[in-house]
Amino acid sequence: MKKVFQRPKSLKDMPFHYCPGCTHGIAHRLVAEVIDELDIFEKTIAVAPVGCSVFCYEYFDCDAYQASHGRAPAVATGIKRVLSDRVVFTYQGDGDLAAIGTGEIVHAAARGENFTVIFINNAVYAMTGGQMAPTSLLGQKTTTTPFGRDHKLNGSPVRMSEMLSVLDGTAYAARVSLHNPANVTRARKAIKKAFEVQVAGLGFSMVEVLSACPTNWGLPPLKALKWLEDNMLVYYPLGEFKRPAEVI
Amino acid sequence: MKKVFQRPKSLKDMPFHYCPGCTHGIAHRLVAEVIDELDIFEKTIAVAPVGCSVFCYEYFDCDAYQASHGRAPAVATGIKRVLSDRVVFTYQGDGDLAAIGTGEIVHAAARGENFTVIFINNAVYAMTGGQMAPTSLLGQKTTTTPFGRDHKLNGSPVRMSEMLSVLDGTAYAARVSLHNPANVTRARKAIKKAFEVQVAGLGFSMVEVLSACPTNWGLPPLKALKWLEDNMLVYYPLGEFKRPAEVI
Amino acid sequence: MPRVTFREDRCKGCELCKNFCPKGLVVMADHINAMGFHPAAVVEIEKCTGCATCAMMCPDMVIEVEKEDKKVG
Amino acid sequence: MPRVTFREDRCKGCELCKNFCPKGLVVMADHINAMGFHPAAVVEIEKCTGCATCAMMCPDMVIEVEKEDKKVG
Amino acid sequence: MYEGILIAGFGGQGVLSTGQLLAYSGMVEGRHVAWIPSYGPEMRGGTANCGVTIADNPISSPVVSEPTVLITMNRPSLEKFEKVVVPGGIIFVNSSLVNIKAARSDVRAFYIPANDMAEEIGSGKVANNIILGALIELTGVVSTGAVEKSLYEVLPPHRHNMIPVNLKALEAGAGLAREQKGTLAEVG
Amino acid sequence: MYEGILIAGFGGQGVLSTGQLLAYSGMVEGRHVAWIPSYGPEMRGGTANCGVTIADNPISSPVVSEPTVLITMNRPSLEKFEKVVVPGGIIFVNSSLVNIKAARSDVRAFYIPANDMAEEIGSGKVANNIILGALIELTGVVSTGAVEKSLYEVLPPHRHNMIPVNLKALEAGAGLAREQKGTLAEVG
Amino acid sequence: MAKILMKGNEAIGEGAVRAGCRYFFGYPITPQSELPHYLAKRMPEVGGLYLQAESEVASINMVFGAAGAGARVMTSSSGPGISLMQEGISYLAGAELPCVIVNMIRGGPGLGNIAPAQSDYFQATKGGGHGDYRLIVLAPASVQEIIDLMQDAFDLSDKYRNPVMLMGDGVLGQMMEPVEIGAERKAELPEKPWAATGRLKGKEKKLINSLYIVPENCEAHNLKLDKKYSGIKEAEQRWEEYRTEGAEMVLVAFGTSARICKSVVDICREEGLPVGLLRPITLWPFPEKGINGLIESVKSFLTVEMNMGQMIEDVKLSANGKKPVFFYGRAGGMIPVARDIYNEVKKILNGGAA
Amino acid sequence: MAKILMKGNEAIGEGAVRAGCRYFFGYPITPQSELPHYLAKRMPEVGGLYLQAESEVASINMVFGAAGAGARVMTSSSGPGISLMQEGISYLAGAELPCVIVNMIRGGPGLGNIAPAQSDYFQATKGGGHGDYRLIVLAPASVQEIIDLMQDAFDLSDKYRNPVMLMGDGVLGQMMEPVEIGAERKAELPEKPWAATGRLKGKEKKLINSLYIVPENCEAHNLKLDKKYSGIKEAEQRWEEYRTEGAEMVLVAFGTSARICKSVVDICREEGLPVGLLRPITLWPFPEKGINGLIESVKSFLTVEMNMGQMIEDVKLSANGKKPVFFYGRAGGMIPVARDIYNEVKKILNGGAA
Ligand SMILES: Cc1ncc(C[n+]2csc(CCOP(=O)(O)OP(=O)(O)O)c2C)c(N)n1
Ligand SMILES: Cc1ncc(C[n+]2csc(CCOP(=O)(O)OP(=O)(O)O)c2C)c(N)n1
Ligand code: SF4
Ligand code: SF4
Ligand code: SF4
Ligand code: SF4
Repeated sequence: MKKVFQRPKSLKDMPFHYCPGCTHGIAHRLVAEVIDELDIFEKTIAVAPVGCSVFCYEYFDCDAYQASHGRAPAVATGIKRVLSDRVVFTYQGDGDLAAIGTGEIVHAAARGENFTVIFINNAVYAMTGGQMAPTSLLGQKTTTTPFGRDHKLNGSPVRMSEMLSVLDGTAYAARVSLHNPANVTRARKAIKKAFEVQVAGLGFSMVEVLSACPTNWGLPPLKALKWLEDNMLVYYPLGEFKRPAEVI
Repeated sequence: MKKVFQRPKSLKDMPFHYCPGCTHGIAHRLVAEVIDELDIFEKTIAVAPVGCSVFCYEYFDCDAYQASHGRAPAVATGIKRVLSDRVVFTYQGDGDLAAIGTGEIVHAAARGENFTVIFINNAVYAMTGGQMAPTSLLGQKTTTTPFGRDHKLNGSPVRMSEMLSVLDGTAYAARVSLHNPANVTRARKAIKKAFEVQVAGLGFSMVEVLSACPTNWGLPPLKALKWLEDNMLVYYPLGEFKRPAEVI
Repeated sequence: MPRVTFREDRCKGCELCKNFCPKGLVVMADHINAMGFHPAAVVEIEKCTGCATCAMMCPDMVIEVEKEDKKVG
Repeated sequence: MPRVTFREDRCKGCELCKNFCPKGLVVMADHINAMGFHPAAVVEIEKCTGCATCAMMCPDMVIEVEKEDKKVG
Repeated sequence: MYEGILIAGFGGQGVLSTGQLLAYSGMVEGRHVAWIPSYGPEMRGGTANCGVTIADNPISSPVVSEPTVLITMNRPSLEKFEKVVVPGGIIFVNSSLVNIKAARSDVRAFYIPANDMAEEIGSGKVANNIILGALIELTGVVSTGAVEKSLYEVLPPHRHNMIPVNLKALEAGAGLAREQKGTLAEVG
Repeated sequence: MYEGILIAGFGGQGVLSTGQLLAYSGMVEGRHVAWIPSYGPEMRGGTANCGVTIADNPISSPVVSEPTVLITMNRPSLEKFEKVVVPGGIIFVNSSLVNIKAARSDVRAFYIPANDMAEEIGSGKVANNIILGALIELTGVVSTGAVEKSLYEVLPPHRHNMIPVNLKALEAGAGLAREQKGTLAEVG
Repeated sequence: MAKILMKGNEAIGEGAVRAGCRYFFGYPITPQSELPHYLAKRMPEVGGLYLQAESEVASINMVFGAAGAGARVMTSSSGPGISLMQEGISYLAGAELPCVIVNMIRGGPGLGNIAPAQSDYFQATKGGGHGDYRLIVLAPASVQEIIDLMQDAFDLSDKYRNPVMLMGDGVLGQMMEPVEIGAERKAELPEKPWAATGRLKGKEKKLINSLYIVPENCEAHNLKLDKKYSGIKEAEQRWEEYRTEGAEMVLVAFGTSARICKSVVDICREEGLPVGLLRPITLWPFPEKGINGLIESVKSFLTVEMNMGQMIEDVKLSANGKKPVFFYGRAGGMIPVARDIYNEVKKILNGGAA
Repeated sequence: MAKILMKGNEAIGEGAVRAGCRYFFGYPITPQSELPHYLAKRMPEVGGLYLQAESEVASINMVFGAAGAGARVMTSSSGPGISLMQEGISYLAGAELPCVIVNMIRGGPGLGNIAPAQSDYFQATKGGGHGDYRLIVLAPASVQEIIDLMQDAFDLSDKYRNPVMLMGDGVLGQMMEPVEIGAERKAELPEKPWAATGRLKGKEKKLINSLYIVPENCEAHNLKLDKKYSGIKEAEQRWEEYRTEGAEMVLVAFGTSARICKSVVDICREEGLPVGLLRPITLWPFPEKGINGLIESVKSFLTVEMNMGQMIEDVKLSANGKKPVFFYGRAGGMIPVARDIYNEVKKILNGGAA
């Protein structure tokens, strides 16, 4: 018997603290699989954000840093500038990356910092109790938009991948989704490319991962995936927004 | 005799503290002319940044706020949300707006805050002694890039107008330049449009003004304008990047 | 015949595996595990193609899939 | 004939007006003002079209331009 | 009089609102009361619990770190909190979901198949109230009348139709407690 | 011995480097020295100035708020700083650019057409050193030898070709001072 | 009026609304989230604004703008977020803008945790931002007191044109207690002629500013602020004394730890131990007068804090060496247990001097 | 070795380079700009990195990353920028990362001005960020001392795994003084087995972290930190005493104001007035031992600060009511004048007690 599917080695064998059906878990696994596949585990360093994935430093078995909210790209910059031959990645939520950490992500991209960002867009601040994120959809009800997000009051969701692609320092930017197997497979490819871009020293790489938060969306897991598909995909087109000539 | 050119009324009659040939002065005048022309002086509120133009609150004769470095858009948000029938504008440098204030400008734009931003891009931190700004050109020598800005070390300049245009909340974004009379005229038109967008309640409006800093570029004023034309225009295309359907 | 192993104590009963199994082989057990969830399990394993779709969609890496190691051709 | 008035004490001698006057009518004075700059001034005012380009480019609003108020047509 | 009641279970089992109902009832009866939930990331997908204090004197810390009464709606809660109950305290175990017994011998444990009983009554959602009924019966910390009054305050108007079934649940729990009261001493 | 020397002029007139040369010379002679510029936004397009302290004892504040010697390279500097000179102090005025006289009568003022003299010598850039020469001659705060030595340290190697003309300027200033020394008392 | 059961965080929100606050700018953080949740619903009901900012830095600067425009405005956060606001707070104090800042303290330093703590005492009372400035700092100890102090917070803030901080922790924020909130009344808002609202009808120009580039002017501004602070120190010290009559030892504690100390005092008194409690309600100005009033009669003070010892410095400064000041603290989100404090009290009373 | 003339800000840079610092992350601000300018040139010469961050918040977090990776790293700013770093500083302290932070203080609060000041004393010594933590704070008073203390700053930082702050002001930063910097030597850098540099060769996993979600663990961490701080307090207090023999009044001042106080002491001594100076070199730990050593012999202390009175609290806490502590200060960027301090001294000596 050959194992066709097993836990990647880069993930410590312990249960996740995530909610049932939370796709943070899938995203973790994909990252770990890519690290295994590229055989870079020993030189990989993870930077955890503040958000539901704050404990990802426990799960990824590599060396890790727990960064202050939104500043993972600055922390990663510090690490990578000292240890330029290591592989560094941040794992950030949309509150972390697209709200408080806007300055840090924009300028890490602008400087072409040679690390990889896994950006989990679940359209909500999950850890703190389901508040509106910059990525929350128009009309979306959250604990701080009890009447639904309204453009007049709260503006419109930000498309980070598109925005960062404007910057010359961004080498690779793609948006993927985890709402079904085909997309999970595509997500894995994008994550792999992003790490490859880093290993090749080509600059800043980011994969935006549309992810479900059943708990804070107030939906059972399967309905959450459906909501993602029906609503998020409309506003957040999937695809590669930027890729270096060197990498296919 | 008819005055074909005189000091706009919205500018207090006092000398600027700016260096010889500094185009901050021209930008000030254009803003004041537009305020006069639209007859909005009494309800206009200026938000001054930290930068060479920190004292612009002295020059613009309207009510004014001096904001902390980079946070003028947040301050303007606070003002405008309280006084929604006033006309609020920020006047910010590229260190202020494109570096430390990245988060604030991106999210003011994303929220579609209904105020106007005059963004002076002079490719340098002028007030603090000529350090590299996020907008400094590749190869440009500054006090912190003594060997010229290098993409590998410092990344590449950010094009804020293009970047902010990606956001749905941005109603108007244009880049203009002050290096010769024809462009000054165009700059004035763009500034007027930006204020008109605000008055019409259409959302966030910004005019990026390419501006000369002879002192920190180490060039006499005329050579500075030439440098702007020969170098900045290449990297920073002029034009309107976004405008609402409602306004021509 | 492939082997699909569920680490029952880790299952959170989210039903993603069940939903995406192309053959519809995953069911949720009646009992609950220590975490209070109805864990998933495979029935009619003989129909399983070993495609590992269930495993791929499981957020909690509950599922391991093994397949006969047959050489192609 | 247009009138071009320079507020000499405010002039910083940057020469923008001089450079952009389409008629080349602006010169820098030999003397320096209280701020230590050679101020600008117009010569041959009779050639001046009152286009106000000089004023438009002056960062320090040193220049005021007046023109005969003649109706067109 | 002082009771520190800890109610613990899965998120979604209504643990927090049951605690609020109890606190409200205490207030209605003119006691000092405080309610406090566990909060923050430990909520994620895991257990939820809250502490309710009902006392004659002002309440110092509302955190119930040494409960006089523990209600466990699931097994992890029993495993986690059994040890902190004061000697002589009471533990209510939702035996529909908890298939183990309390290990301590210096407390009184009371097993109630709350989910099963609730289903019988007609709504799985009132399992907590079954236990609440038993608690009131056994401790007299509040009166049933106070709880009934409080239900009108705690439930939003569009849920007032649920009040009868809630009362039924309380009564069922009380009944069971009355029955078992005698046997309890032995369990303890 | 204590001299607090304030040198003021337009930005670009070499005011700061002249101050550094003076401080360096003091150091070469084994004195306590300190140099401090005005800094920050007031530099923008405006005046530049620096303070140099040369003393036998450790220097408390390097800020020269009450100069014993004032060098004014332009008119605004004279207007601004004349009043802070200690009674009995010396003011050097660059009369090439300053067309007014010092108003105070309790200080000694010395007028040197530094730019004109510098042009004569062959470089407008050494105007400051003309005044420096006069200052040294009048106060003896440092020796010409020390200044010469310091020039090699203060000027970057590719500027060492400028040393002769600098020395010439110092000498010219000193010469003028010697000439006028007598008349100074009257001015004071 | 009947009592209702209310959560501390919601009480902050309701208290603010009743005090006439109509603008809230903030960024989510545990353990104060119920406050934004509450106001996101409540503000629209009263024609007010709840706006979620992109960060705490943005929040505090939005507050700056709204306060300058004359609004009653507040923000709220916890430890890390409050740290990020320090520059903005210094600006607010420098520009003399009134506003209310809530800090529901959590365990630190760094990310720490979200459990209740009092380890931001220094930051709040000594000035975590740059420059010489002071916040008025209020520390309620019950949900009812939260409601009452919110009114005072806004009033003091307007009266002195100074930011006011309300400090609590997760216990106060998360707990529900009975409160009497009374009928809603129209809040009386003071005139703010200094606000910069535009020069409508040719009004005199107004400037909201903290820049004083000339040191002499900046010093004058500092002296003016200092005078204001001295006035506040004189007029606004508040504290509660609990069973201090005849006390030989006085516990000093605020907020959550003061609640626990009260029951310690009760236990002690029951046993005949002469122990009382001084509960600072204003942390700045620190109730020096309260300490001074007791200094002759008591033999020692025991400061009880949920930190490693911060307020103790103010107690010592007030006692000025006249009586020993002891410390008992728990840190990192732990809450002191009455029994442990009691044991500490006994130890000290039994002669474990200084 | 011959002396050279060097600017204070450049001396910070050169001192850092000589101490083996190879990473600088910072954001421009007056009055410390010459430091980044210097390092932008100097770092590449020694194979180091000067990187300009997009903000102070980013700088301090880059420092966090680089420090965690085992580098000797520093950042620099002034008042407003340091305020923005407070969250990051709390994280650095929480994660026990060594680094050096320079604050060239300017007039405040708010934007204030760029003139020399000492009004960030509280922020630096009491903790402007959230949670219980301490920085080691060094205050040089001359350009030579800057060079020397930079070495100590990095060494202390590594020794205790704690951020160290060097505080100066525009006078120290902008002035040039003669210094002896000696020949360049290879700096001795300590091993950092705790650094998270990747698990090359299967190394044990390392984590750089300040999160302790379980209060018990967070308390244990706080107790561990507190023990470290106590050790530092015991071992690292530093101060200079100047003419304190037989002094009846001792001035207490640091940095720029201490320079001025020295000349005040000289003037006093010349006139036969028994006045001396205690100059704290470590502001935290505050040289309590220095005060204690003098407490019996002196009659009073006069604290002289360039602020409205901050260090005076530590002087008072050290004196503990045994001797009166007076205050003289200038604020907003003003520098005290020797003559004025002298007058103050005379006034107090002539019986203007407490
Ligand atoms: C400075 C600071 N502000 C706020 C918080 C509170 N906080 C913790 S996680 C979080 C946001 C989480 O949202 P997101 O980044 O989208 O991640 P998710 O939980 O959705 O995975 C916030 C605001 C904090 N810890 N620090
Ligand atoms: C928080 C903070 N950081 C840094 C500074 C210092 N500072 C003042 S102005 C400025 C940048 C000025 O550059 P820019 O915004 O481009 O305006 P310019 O002077 O070029 O017009 C900086 C960094 C400050 N005042 N506050
Ligand atoms: S709250 Fe949302 S994001 Fe967080 S673990 Fe649960 S499902 Fe996942
Ligand atoms: S430094 Fe540059 S931007 Fe500033 S006033 Fe001078 S020329 Fe203008
Ligand atoms: S996907 Fe995983 S966690 Fe979800 S039900 Fe299936 S096995 Fe359980
Ligand atoms: S008005 Fe026109 S023509 Fe006349 S001086 Fe000015 S630029 Fe020249």
